[in-house]
Amino acid sequence: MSEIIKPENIVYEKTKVMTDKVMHYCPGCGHGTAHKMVAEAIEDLGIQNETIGVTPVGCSVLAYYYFAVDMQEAAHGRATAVATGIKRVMPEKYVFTYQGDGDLAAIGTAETIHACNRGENILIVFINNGIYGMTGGQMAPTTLEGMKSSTSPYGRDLKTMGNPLKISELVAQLEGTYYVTRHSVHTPANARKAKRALKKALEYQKLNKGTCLVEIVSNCPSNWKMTPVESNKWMEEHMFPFYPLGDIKVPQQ
Amino acid sequence: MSEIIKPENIVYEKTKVMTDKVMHYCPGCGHGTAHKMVAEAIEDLGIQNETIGVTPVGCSVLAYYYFAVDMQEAAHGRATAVATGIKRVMPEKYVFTYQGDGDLAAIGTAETIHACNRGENILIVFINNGIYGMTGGQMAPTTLEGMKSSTSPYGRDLKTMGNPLKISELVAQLEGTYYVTRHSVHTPANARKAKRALKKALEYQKLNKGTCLVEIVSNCPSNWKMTPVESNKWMEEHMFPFYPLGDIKVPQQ
Amino acid sequence: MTEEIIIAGFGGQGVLSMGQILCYSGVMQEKEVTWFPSYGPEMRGGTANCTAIISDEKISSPIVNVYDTAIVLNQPSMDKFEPTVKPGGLIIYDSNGIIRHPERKDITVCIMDASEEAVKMNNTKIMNMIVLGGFLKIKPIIELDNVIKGLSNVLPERYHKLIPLNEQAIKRGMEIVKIVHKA
Amino acid sequence: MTEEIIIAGFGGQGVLSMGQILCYSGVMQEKEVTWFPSYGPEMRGGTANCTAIISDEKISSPIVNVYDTAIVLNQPSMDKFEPTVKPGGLIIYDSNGIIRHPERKDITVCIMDASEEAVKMNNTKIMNMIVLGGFLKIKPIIELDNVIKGLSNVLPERYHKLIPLNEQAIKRGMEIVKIVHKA
Amino acid sequence: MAKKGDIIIDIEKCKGCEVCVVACPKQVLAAANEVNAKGYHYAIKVNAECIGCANCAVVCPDAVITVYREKK
Amino acid sequence: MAKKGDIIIDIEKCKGCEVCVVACPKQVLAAANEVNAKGYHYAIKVNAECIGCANCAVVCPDAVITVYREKK
Amino acid sequence: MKELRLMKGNEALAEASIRAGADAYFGYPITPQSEVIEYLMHVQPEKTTGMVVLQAESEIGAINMIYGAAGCGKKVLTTSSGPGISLMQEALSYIAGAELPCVVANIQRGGPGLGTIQPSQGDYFQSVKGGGHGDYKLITLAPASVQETVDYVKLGFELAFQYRNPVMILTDGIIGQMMEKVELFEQQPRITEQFDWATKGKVPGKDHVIVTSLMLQSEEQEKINLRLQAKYREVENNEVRYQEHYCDEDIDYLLVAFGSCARITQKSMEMAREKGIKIGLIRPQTLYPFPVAIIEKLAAKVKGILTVEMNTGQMIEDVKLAANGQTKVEFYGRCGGMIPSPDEILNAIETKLIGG
Amino acid sequence: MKELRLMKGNEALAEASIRAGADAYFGYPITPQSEVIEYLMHVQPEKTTGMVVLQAESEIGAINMIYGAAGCGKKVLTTSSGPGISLMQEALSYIAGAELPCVVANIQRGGPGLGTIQPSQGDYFQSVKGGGHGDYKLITLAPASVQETVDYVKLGFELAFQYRNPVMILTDGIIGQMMEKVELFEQQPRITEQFDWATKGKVPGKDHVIVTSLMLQSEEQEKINLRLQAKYREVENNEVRYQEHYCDEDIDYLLVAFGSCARITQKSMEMAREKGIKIGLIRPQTLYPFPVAIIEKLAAKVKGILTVEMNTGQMIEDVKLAANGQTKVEFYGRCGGMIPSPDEILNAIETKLIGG
Ligand SMILES: Cc1ncc(C[n+]2csc(CCOP(=O)(O)OP(=O)(O)O)c2C)c(N)n1
Ligand SMILES: Cc1ncc(C[n+]2csc(CCOP(=O)(O)OP(=O)(O)O)c2C)c(N)n1
Ligand code: SF4
Ligand code: SF4
Ligand code: SF4
Ligand code: SF4
Ligand code: SF4
Ligand code: SF4
Ligand SMILES: [Mg+2]
Ligand SMILES: [Mg+2]
Repeated sequence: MSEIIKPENIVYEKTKVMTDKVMHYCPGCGHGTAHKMVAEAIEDLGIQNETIGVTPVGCSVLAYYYFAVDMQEAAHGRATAVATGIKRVMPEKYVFTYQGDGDLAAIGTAETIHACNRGENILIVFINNGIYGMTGGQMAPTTLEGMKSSTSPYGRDLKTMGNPLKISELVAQLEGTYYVTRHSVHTPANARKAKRALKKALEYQKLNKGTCLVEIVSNCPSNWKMTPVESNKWMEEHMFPFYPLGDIKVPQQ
Repeated sequence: MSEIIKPENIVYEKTKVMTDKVMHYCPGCGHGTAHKMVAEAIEDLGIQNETIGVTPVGCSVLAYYYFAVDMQEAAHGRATAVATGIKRVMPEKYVFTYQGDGDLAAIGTAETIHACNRGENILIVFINNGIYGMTGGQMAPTTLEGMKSSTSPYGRDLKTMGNPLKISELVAQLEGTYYVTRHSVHTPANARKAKRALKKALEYQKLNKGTCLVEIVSNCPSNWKMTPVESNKWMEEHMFPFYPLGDIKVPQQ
Repeated sequence: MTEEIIIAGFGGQGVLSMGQILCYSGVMQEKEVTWFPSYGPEMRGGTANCTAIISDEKISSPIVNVYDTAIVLNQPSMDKFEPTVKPGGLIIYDSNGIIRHPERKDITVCIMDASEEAVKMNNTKIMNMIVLGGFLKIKPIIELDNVIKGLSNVLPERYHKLIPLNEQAIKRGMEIVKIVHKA
Repeated sequence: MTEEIIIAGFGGQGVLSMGQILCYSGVMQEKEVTWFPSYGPEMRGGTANCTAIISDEKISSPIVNVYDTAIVLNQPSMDKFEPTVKPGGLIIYDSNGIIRHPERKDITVCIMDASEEAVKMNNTKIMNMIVLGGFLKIKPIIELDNVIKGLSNVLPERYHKLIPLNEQAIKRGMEIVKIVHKA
Repeated sequence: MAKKGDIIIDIEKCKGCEVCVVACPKQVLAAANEVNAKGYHYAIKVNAECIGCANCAVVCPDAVITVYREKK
Repeated sequence: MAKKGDIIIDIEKCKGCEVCVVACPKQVLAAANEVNAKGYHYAIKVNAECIGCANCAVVCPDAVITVYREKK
Repeated sequence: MKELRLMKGNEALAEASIRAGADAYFGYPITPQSEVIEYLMHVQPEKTTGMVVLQAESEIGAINMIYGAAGCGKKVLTTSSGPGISLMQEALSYIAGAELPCVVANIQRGGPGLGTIQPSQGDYFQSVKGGGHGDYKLITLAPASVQETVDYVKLGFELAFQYRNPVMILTDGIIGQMMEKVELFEQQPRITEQFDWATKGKVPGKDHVIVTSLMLQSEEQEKINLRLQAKYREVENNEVRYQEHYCDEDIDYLLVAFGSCARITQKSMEMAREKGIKIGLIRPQTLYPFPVAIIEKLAAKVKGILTVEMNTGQMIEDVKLAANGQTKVEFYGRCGGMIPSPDEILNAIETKLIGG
Repeated sequence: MKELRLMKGNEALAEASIRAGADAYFGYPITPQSEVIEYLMHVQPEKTTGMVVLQAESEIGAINMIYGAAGCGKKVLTTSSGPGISLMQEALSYIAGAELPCVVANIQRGGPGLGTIQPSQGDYFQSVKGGGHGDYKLITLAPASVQETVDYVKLGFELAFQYRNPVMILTDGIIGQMMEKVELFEQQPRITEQFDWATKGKVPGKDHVIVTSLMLQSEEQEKINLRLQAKYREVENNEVRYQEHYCDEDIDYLLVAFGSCARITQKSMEMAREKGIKIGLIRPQTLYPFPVAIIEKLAAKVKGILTVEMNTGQMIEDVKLAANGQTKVEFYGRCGGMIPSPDEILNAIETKLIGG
């Protein structure tokens, strides 16, 4: 078979929009795959040198080491404000944020809502894993009813802890959003679809028509306390029914 | 006619749930009328001594002088967090916040969304006058397209300043809200309706079913730069079409 | 020369711009000036006031507690600022709506029927200019020419046609001001 | 007596609880103890370590840079901690997965086939107890009785039935530990 | 026949906003030419048509109107 | 007939998550019994059925798989 | 009955808050302090003492919940670390201005910015000088062990209510993360007192209660400030706490260090004394109020003072202010999450303090 | 061509930012500084210089937009007052940690809490000691006039870029609200320089740029901190600015005051000198770096120092640290929005400083 292994036969390799740095994510964590899809979308569009990314505080805080584009690290929850600052002074660049559910939908709620409401021409990549990964598995706004976390050890109790928040549906209501869609990256087909959505969203940025948000429902094997493969199954069975994949808001022609 | 003027003939007087302090509001400002409706609702329900109110930073910051119930003054935008703190340690009390549009829908967006999403059993009275009254008429999240303010002197430009935000419609989407309704207090009929809504919302608090929000679309004659009567007319003509009065979410039986 | 002036009245009576015109005029005459508005909740609807200081020297604080002159356009301001005039200082006020007139004997007291006069001149907006005229009559710290130049700085270009009317008002004010009591 | 110990390996090998058990045992023997985990992003998935200090005196810092003993359960930890053992100190390690064995001559080096032994005992979870046994053989700073008491503190009530198995593991560890080199 | 009513306005507290004026179904109210101590053209009754409907008082932001109505 | 493909796994960077294993339509992949220097049971090829579909590589979070396919 | 346990600092803090009779905890996760809320959520004090535990949407949410609940006269606390504490500065100024009692613990990590999650003492200035706006003070307690952490939760509530003032427990990732022996005090009852300054529903016949930090009239606002200052003077007179080592002996040199860093410094002191150096240590247990008098007194007799901190030099300013030029004051510190070793400090004693 | 105008401090600040070639202003209204954004929105610099002006949803939004735009190497500023500045503390620590240049103006009002909207100098500690977490410094400029406000906007940007550090213009409601004569500098071009530390799109062949304040490894984080400290020492050596009055004469007493309060104090000084009191004044124009050397020098020769502040005593600590026990240091202040009169200060000179 080694005759197949030669440069001209390569059909898939790590994108040049990612660096060679080994990612610190836990085995099987969707963050890595999501990164790849974002990076491949950037590569496909040939906009590596015109893109500025913003990383959050969350497991993906160090994503600036992995994306081979100019990157800024924002304070917890403030990525969309930081992106606003960037985009307003560099309107010709492609600007994206990459944020977790705690970052985007808890502490960063005001920044998220208002960036979307202003229709900032940025792409928000939103990784919804239903948990605070980085800090060790506390409850996130998106944690499902009954789901266990280190701060809901007996399962999320809606009465005292509130409801899982569908922030994508919420921002889709705002005039300022142009394209809001929900995907996953846990299977090849889903990952490819997610990448297409990311590409579309980046392309839309040229139109200056408003904010695009691509939610990626993802896993956190470490804090869900499952193997990666189990976690992806659990995600399909429990997360998808509540956070159904698909477009939430599409551009009106 | 003076024979009519005797105590037993009184059919309307200032409620005892308001103090005698002269209010600092500008002539014709809806804040005063809104205060009265809230206070009358409390009086009618006989819960003056079981109610704790929270005032915002905004023109109504000094409302604690006018309501004859125990009151706390919250930092700008944080009234619902303060109310959460109160209600969680005093669940048997009636707790309400009284907030302007800048307070509730700009700086306080995260606190508003999350109190509603947790379904805190509080009443939010939301005064939407489309402007930052207290600080001298700057643009609010709810300022209409094209509306002039001191920070949109040529009219709100949606492209650069974002869209007027229908925060009530937004929170109505959340599982945690139980009753969301929009009113005004600029005519006797509207004021009476608003009071009925406020009473209902306070009564619901006993059920522990979630957050109630009563929006009152109001005027700001000083910063709109109109007479009070003109401002009420302008409000009917311009605010109501965008912020239509009526129930947005009602309890499901 | 340092003149510390408080100008106080209802919002809408033009007290803030009166102070600004004085300051602009001072600048025309190469004086040092500061203007300081009262700001706060009381600004809205209720009363308004500003401090204008005009001096030959650098001005330390733009806010002072006692004044050389108080220009007073309503009763609450009278109540508040009469006690703050320095002994030997000046109070000058519009008669309209004043119930309690100044009682101090250690200051000069001037009265003007400026509101009335403004009505007669068919423009209530120039009341403040009439009062300004009265003040400049009593304390001619700035020449009329420079006041006119100052005016053209405060007024936006499109209102420059109103300058002659304002000048007229100032002159009228100089005529009608009455000294009630001399310190 | 003060014994400063670093215990390091992969997450899941039970290094944190090994340290805790040591400390609980120390408390049973009326010693001062501190336990300090490494925390940070490297906690997840990758390596884990903790510092346990057991002493007759008050303990100043729960974190130290050099150790009396390093208990090492994987290659990265070997690379990181071999150099941090004090001259004359002890390194004790599980043979599984170790490619590069300790080279220092100024410290005592002990090897254990603990993972292998655990597999033989049909419970990979007790590997850490086996290693603990080995350590206590070499440095008998705490009596076995007290370790058992300590165990019953760390283990939730419902796991107390596992104590005999753990005791067995510790004893087995005491048997299989091999001194490779003596400082 | 409409009931007979009357009102008392606390004119020193009135801010002259005229919201009551437009709210009155009987055109009972108007702004005074005079100002009160705060400089406001306070509301005054200009006729005796009051039916005690309380409309004026309900919308008065400063709660300065008390309404009376004949009971019978 | 399916194309012929092959893959190279950078086993030292592999974290042994097995996401690729379940993604492969041809059951080409499995976890090794051995661990790499990081302690992970890295992925290995267990048969020669690879068609070069890249499914495994697309879902590999750590981007450690390179895929080759015969061109014809 | 007192209980001896081996506990992590953060968990001990959480347990102490339950036992101190706290009514509520509001908080948001951040390393290295998330175990506080995790412990509370696990233990569910709501089912025993009735203490409420709520994960807020942010630190700003949490501290404003604290404001609300404290305004009801309840015993409430929150905990966080660096970035989260910075976000609380506005509300802390409000709480101080409204004179509400509460306990806040900062389990410090290295800054500035996102920094590192390793231990640090870089938030000293923020705590004792006032990171928020305006003139106010946080009573600041600096535990050096898990035991003191527990004790200071109780003490913190006592001081908070006595002075109606926010109390900061300024500790760090070392003490928060380490396990140590700790003696737990007995369960205290939750307060039932109806404070007349607290909102709890209007009392018939009395004026309604207002909790506020606003006073638009400058004259009145100044009076409030002067009242606050008078209170702070009282705190400075009555609440200074520190530990001294060998300070009543004839010492030539003095060390000053607080919190976890003081433990290490103490070891260095013993090492120096073994070498024959006559040296003592002051460990402030209250950072505000700062132990000015003792340091001033000792400054008059020693040849030099060395402050040791896990930052780039913050408490040294208070030490210098206390020493007031009577003797030289030197500094040794590590920062960014680095922890000084006893040897390093000994070396600093020998070079900077004695040799310098 | 320079232009003479009579302008409000806040409007002059706004105009100066346009002329300094700022690329963007992000802000949120708060009294007494809202005229800054109002002026900018009115003047619409976007149509002339291209400067962007955006009203953010909050101060936290604004300061993080500043972070983002500053990270692109752009000249950006925001303004606020007390409570708003407190909310910015987390991000200021981030900006300092990531070494980004920007200008922030605090038009101080009285605190603590919501306090009052009247002028104050109560945020001195917050600015110069670090209201946020971790060890960092804001270069702090204290204008005493509308003219200096304008000049310091320009200077602020220069220093911010020279040192890649946030610069705070610490002024107050007096200077923000007053009108004074001001000479405006000429319009500066907007920067076109492509800084290699700024995100602007990856340059082919070079590494991508990262703007961050995070460094999880303590060793590395410590290095960053030490680099920051080295920068601060450089700032302290090179950027101290102050004005002195009569300090080269043979004076017996020294006054120290900053900002608007220094103007009043200057008047009191003149009154005292007329009475024959030999007294001088130091007005720090930079609060950080503080003019330590000159005060230290003067402390050696005067009988006493009086600091005058519109707070309850904050800068006095820096004055004491500089004086280092060489002479007594007294304090006179007003707070809560109250402004001292020249007479009061003269009285303090006579009683506290001379009589005391
Ligand atoms: C102001 C502030 N508060 C809290 C934290 C601690 N913190 C770091 S990441 C995180 C949550 C991360 O969760 P999420 O955004 O869902 O990202 P994930 O790790 O799950 O990808 C928190 C609370 C912080 N760094 N800063
Ligand atoms: C943290 C903070 N930011 C800004 C302000 C200034 N401020 C006071 S009120 C207000 C807006 C008020 O507008 P709104 O909430 O609509 O109330 P209204 O006055 O219109 O009733 C602002 C921005 C403040 N006090 N605190
Ligand atoms: S903690 Fe969870 S989200 Fe974070 S890297 Fe690990 S698996 Fe991924
Ligand atoms: S400013 Fe506007 S909202 Fe505020 S009191 Fe006046 S009219 Fe009412
Ligand atoms: S009570 Fe009715 S009828 Fe009488 S004055 Fe008022 S609005 Fe008019
Ligand atoms: S509504 Fe009230 S305040 Fe307004 S004019 Fe009528 S009586 Fe006066
Ligand atoms: S390329 Fe396709 S067939 Fe080949 S190993 Fe990967 S998934 Fe299997
Ligand atoms: S998906 Fe990648 S990291 Fe995971 S086992 Fe397969 S090759 Fe290894
Ligand atoms: Mg998450
Ligand atoms: Mg409003």
